[in-house]
Amino acid sequence: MLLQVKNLRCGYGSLEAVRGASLHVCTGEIVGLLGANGAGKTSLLKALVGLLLPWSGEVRIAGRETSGQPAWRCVSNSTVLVPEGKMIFAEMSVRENLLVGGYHNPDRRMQMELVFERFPRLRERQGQVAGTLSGGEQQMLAIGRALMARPMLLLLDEPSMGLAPLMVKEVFAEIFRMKDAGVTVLLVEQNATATLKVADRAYVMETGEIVLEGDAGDLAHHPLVKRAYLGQRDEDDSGQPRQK
Amino acid sequence: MALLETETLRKSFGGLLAVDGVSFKVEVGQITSLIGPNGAGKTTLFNLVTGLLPPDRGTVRFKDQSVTGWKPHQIARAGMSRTFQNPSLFGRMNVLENVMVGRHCCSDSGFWGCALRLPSQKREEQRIRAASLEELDFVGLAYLASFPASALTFGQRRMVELARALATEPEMLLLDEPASGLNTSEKRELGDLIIRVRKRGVTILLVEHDMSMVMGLSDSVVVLHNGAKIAEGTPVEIQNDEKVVRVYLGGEVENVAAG
Amino acid sequence: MGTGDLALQYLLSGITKGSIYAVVAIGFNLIYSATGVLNLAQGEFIMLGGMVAVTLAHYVPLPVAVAGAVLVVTLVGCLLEWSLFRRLPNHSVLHLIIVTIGVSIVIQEASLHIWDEKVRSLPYFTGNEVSSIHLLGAAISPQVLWVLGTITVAVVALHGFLKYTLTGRAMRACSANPEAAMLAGINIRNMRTLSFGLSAGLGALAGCVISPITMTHYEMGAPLAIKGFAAAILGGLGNPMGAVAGGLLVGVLEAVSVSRMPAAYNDVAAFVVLLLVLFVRPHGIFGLPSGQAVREH
Amino acid sequence: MKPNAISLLFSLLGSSLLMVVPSATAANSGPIKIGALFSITGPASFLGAPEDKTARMFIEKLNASGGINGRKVQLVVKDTGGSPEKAVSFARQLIEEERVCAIIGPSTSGETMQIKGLCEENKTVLVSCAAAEVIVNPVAKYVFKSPQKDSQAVLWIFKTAKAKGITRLALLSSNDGFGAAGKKQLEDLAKEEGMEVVVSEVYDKQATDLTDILTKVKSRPGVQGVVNWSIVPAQSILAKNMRQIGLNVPLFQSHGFGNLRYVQQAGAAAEGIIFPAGRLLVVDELPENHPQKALLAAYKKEYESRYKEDASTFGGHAYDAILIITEALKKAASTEPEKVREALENLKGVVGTAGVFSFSPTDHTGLDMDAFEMLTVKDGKFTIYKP
Amino acid sequence: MKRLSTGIWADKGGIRSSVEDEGGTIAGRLRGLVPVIGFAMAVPLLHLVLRVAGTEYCLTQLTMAAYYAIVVTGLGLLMGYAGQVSLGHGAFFALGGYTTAVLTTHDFSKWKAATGWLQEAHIMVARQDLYGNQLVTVTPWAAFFAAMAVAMIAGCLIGYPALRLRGHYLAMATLGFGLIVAKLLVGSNLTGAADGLNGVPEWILMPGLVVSGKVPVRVQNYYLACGLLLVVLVLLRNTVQSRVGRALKSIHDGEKAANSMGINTAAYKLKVFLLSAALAAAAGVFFTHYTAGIGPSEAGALKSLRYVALAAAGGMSNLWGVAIVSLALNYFSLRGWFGTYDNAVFGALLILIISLAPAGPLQPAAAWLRRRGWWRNAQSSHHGTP
Repeated sequence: MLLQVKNLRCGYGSLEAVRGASLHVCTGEIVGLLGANGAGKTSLLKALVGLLLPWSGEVRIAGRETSGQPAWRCVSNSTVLVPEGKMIFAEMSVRENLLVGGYHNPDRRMQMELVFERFPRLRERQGQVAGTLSGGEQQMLAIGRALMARPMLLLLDEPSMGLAPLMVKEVFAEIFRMKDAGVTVLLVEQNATATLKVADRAYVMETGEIVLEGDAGDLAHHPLVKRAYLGQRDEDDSGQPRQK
Repeated sequence: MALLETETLRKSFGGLLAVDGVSFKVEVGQITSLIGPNGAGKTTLFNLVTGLLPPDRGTVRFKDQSVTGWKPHQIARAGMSRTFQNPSLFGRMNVLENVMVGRHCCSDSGFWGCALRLPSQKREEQRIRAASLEELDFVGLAYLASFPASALTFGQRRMVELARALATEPEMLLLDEPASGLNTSEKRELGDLIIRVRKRGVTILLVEHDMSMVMGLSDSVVVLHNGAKIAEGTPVEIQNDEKVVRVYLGGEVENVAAG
Repeated sequence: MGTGDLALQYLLSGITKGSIYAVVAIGFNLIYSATGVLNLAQGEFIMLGGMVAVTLAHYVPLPVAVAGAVLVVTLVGCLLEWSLFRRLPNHSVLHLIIVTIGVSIVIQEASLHIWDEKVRSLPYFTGNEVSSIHLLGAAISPQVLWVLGTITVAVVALHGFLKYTLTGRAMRACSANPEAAMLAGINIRNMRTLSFGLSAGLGALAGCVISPITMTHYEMGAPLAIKGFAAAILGGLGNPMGAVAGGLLVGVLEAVSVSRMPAAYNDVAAFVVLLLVLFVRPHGIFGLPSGQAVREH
Repeated sequence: MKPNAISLLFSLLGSSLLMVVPSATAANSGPIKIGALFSITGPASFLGAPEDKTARMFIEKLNASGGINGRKVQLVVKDTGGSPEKAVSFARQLIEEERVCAIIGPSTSGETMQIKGLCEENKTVLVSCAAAEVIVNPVAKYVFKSPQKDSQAVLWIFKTAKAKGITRLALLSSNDGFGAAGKKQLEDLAKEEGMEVVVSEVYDKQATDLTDILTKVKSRPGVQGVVNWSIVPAQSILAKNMRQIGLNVPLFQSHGFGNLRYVQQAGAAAEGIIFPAGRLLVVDELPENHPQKALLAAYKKEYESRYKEDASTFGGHAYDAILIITEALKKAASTEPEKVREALENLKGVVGTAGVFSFSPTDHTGLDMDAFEMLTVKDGKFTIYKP
Repeated sequence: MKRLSTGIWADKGGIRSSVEDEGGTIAGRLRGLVPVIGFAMAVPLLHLVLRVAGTEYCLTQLTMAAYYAIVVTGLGLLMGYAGQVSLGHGAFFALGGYTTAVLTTHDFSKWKAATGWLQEAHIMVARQDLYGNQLVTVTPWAAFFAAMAVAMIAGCLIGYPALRLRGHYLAMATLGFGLIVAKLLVGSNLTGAADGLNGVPEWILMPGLVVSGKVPVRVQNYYLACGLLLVVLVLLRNTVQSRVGRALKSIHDGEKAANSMGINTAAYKLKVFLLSAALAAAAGVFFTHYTAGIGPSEAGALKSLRYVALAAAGGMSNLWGVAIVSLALNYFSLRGWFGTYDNAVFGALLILIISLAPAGPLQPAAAWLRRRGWWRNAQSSHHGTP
């Protein structure tokens, strides 16, 4: 088991964003983490890499307890997070972005070749200032930058957000191909349909808790998934009808 | 009658078009929801309406007068009050004082009156205190009045912020994701509270991600996507709108069975 | 002396002063970008550089003394970050400004008691006090060329470091987006320490080369810091090229204002222009209106 | 509000009890107290620091030799940091609490002027170490000063300039008290002495480069000489900048140039600078029978061996100030303010570092034109100027 | 009203509302008066102690420190409540002091045409200076109003545009303003250039009450200065505990939210800036009459920074703390306690207090006392988590 999270609680100030979540990711898997906005998915990822200090619970990566370590240690644990909103270094060139991504990788030039092979578009634009790339290219750059560190575990936070449909497809195809490269992926997404297509298993989060877990194929038809997004109401919900 | 009306509002940041020609109406006494995926431009639209951002183009009409380009405090005085996505309580005041800030636009003592504690100011202060306590009681937190705002739980902060917004005696209340960060029971309480606010005759505009809440409360729903309005209608209409479902779940719709 | 020569002479005088302000401003920017701290003690690094070099020059040859001074002050800068600013992560802008003011005062007073109130200076690197080079009718001291040369080299070297080395790139990454930099495995705390060290070392180098011209004494830091602050603000905080432009602008402005009005008010002219610029463009001439430049708290 | 303030109030009260140190010693027994206000730190520290050192040295030596009329002398030194309000506060303390019989200092004319009225009111003798003429003109009964008069220095400079055939001058001064006072005298006396002021500029006392101002001077036609009036380090910068931009006219400095350090800083650029000064700087060149020689040599030697730094005329001002007071005290044989003042006013022929002091009710400086010698710099050393 | 037992309204067990106590009941009102009464009692008590100890002369420095404390308290209001930094407050003190000094020492007798009726209107007065020269000068009262006007005009000139700036930029603008004022004062002969002005006459506020540093009136001046400080403190306390104070605090904590609550944040920022500038200028006027002179160092950056340091040391938003800390530290400084380490002490203090106790040294001290149970007040119930 590559990643194991037990009873993780974390949040900001008095806001408890993750309320005792447990999950695991096995080596070689692609695992989806679904849920509506504000469900606590991003906070969970942040806690995994140390951007957010967990309040309690434990995080084990490859069997080693990592919670409480500063965020820059995650790379040495072979874990890299591709944060939400890309967060590329906008004023630096594509090449520089990648090189910084391989900060701890002594073979960074070789690794860059591999990334370029994977994303030929980045090679074409390697001298360009990253901020001028299109949204999809920026997302590729962000993933490429993460791969520069040769992670075992890749954490992706909403890679499809704000992308054109064609681009979304491409990004997901890329995620699917990660498997071949031997990278384990934990994918946080709002796009449930696409996620469940590429993932092996998935978890559904609601208000900081994991409410559902299962194989991707089963979940694709589970009513809870749609409820989590579109708020289809259960019969027993206490609210009265509001229509006039 | 439309209390709030926007016409082809447009706002861009640098090259990014955040709100692209949005026109919508909020009817008096109704709960209108504004939904859409992340980055759809809901909060920007909110900020345009409440004056925190000036629109590039388009107009905002409130109570049949144009409030385009007004400053937030002028708009607040006109009767439009709002809450924020992250409850922005004033951390160094206690809960009651926070709500009393909301009474600012309903009072008028100045520096001199306050410094000298003139009788009129004292009476006004009493009124402010009483009214604020009433609002706190309305949201059910009167017992927390003397607590420092920074010591509250997240859910309590939301409620206090709501009380503060209500203290301005608004005709219209804009709530920016009031349910985010709340747990299930807190959400239910919030929903009840919103109903009670509406009963007081306050028109409500709601931005929310929690769909059960939106669908349960709203009289009408406006859906934004990439800064543009893509649908408008009753909750039932919206839930069955293909475009909306596609925007929300992504990919091919038929793969996800209806609940 | 013709009008053209005069103008050139004023310009050179302005550039001499301006290049010093520019170095201070670059120091401000280095630290500001990496840590968000506006280090008003920047001028003290210049003073310390000069003081240490003068002291060392009694025992070792001049180049060694300069190198030693740069090294010592770099360490002081690192120590400052490590012992103080690292421990204040959640303080507001206002608090941090006040702390740096405190640091500035303490360093100044400590220097008074370590050394004394007397003026000292390094010898001219080449030539002496009276030698001058004629340039299109204007005359300047060779030391001015040393200053301009050293500062140019330092700025170019700094630019190269930031642009072409991994550590430099990592530093830029930290200022562009600290969170993403952390996720790339960069220890941003060390980068912050490094930025203080670099900034201090740069200041110390400047303090050494200007020492023969301006001389070194314990109170010289604060006025330089204020001018450098003005230059950094004019150029837009966090914009290194803006700092150079801002510094030169303040220097030239002072020199030119002397030709038109009583010299007693030359600072006034510089600051009035600064205020006007700020009021019209609240983010400096080259600053960007959005982003970190105006972050509050 | 935070009512915890009260707790602090009480602790303040407590500490105020602790800080009460009985200091009201009777005026006629125990050591004689002399107060001193020096700007040991702050912008004028290059005046105050040597003054402080000199004064302490003087008093130590005086007490070692038995004090005044058998009574030891106690020097109460306060560091004003160059702030007028502190000078006022400290002057009051010296007068009311320490009950000093006289005050020496402050170092700057600004501070002196702030406490001039105070000393006058409280009938305490003040011997200032600042040079500005306003301190003693108009004369206040209790206020004296030890440095030479600005006007005399100006006259010396103009006299020397005239002898060199120079009549068109550029005047530069720093924006501190010394510079301002000198500028006033220069401009006032220029007319009387038939000098033409081509340009007059004031520069910042913390200036690091004066090329621009000198360029302005250079651009004015017919400038035959430059007179600079300041005590700050910038006067060395000025000398260098002048030579660098090729402004090759004689440079006259004020008596504020009297510090070998400035010459060292200006290096080769200092060569040929002409300035009036007391004879401390050229003690070796004085003829053996010169009245000041023995005293100057002794002071210089003692100061330099004790503090390992060159003696300057600034320290000399403090030396003279104490000397004058001790002489007056000896003569008055009392610490009664009125008697001390009277004795001081009638002191004649007291040899000090600046010159031979002879006071009168209308002259509270006590030095005549003869207190100055025109000096110049040759091979990095001060030497008497010979036309 | 029905309350739900879970979620937001959960676990309210046993906490009684203490809100009514604060403004309404007599006990609450008394509690608010404790610092006022404490201060009002400490002033004569201190006098008594000093008198018994035979060190009444300490009142001189206490008086001076009290005037400085007024400046710092005003700055505390600006920084602690409205969250606006000013690194140029010394300039307002100096503008007040210098205006009054120029008007009351400058001889206007040359203006024959105007001085006549101005003297009739008691705006000008003929008097003698130290050397017995006859002068016609402006009366201190008229000069006071002129000084306030000058400070207000300067405050508007800098405040109106500057308060649109934030953070570092505002700091720079105010610092620049201070430097400009300082340079103008040093550069002008009217203001005595580097020497400053002296021989400022005493200011007869009313028969029997005079602002002057002379020994016979030392005691009344002590009470006057402390009284003024107390009045300022009470007025400011009233202000911050009112609608206006809440508006200011809300600007500090969240300008956007404040603005959305109907608070005209720009207007409030300008008003509080002017208020604190006015306090500084008024203190400058009194101080100048008290010390009979003023020098350019009063406008210097170091002085302004010292005010900021003192405000920070007192805890900024704790007006009583600010007043007391600045009173104490300035007193020690003016007594020369720190010798040649005066500036170093203030620098070190700044670093220590901001890094260890940003809310002011009184805060941890009070917390400690509270823990030991030695200090109980309405506030103590505020601390703790619901």
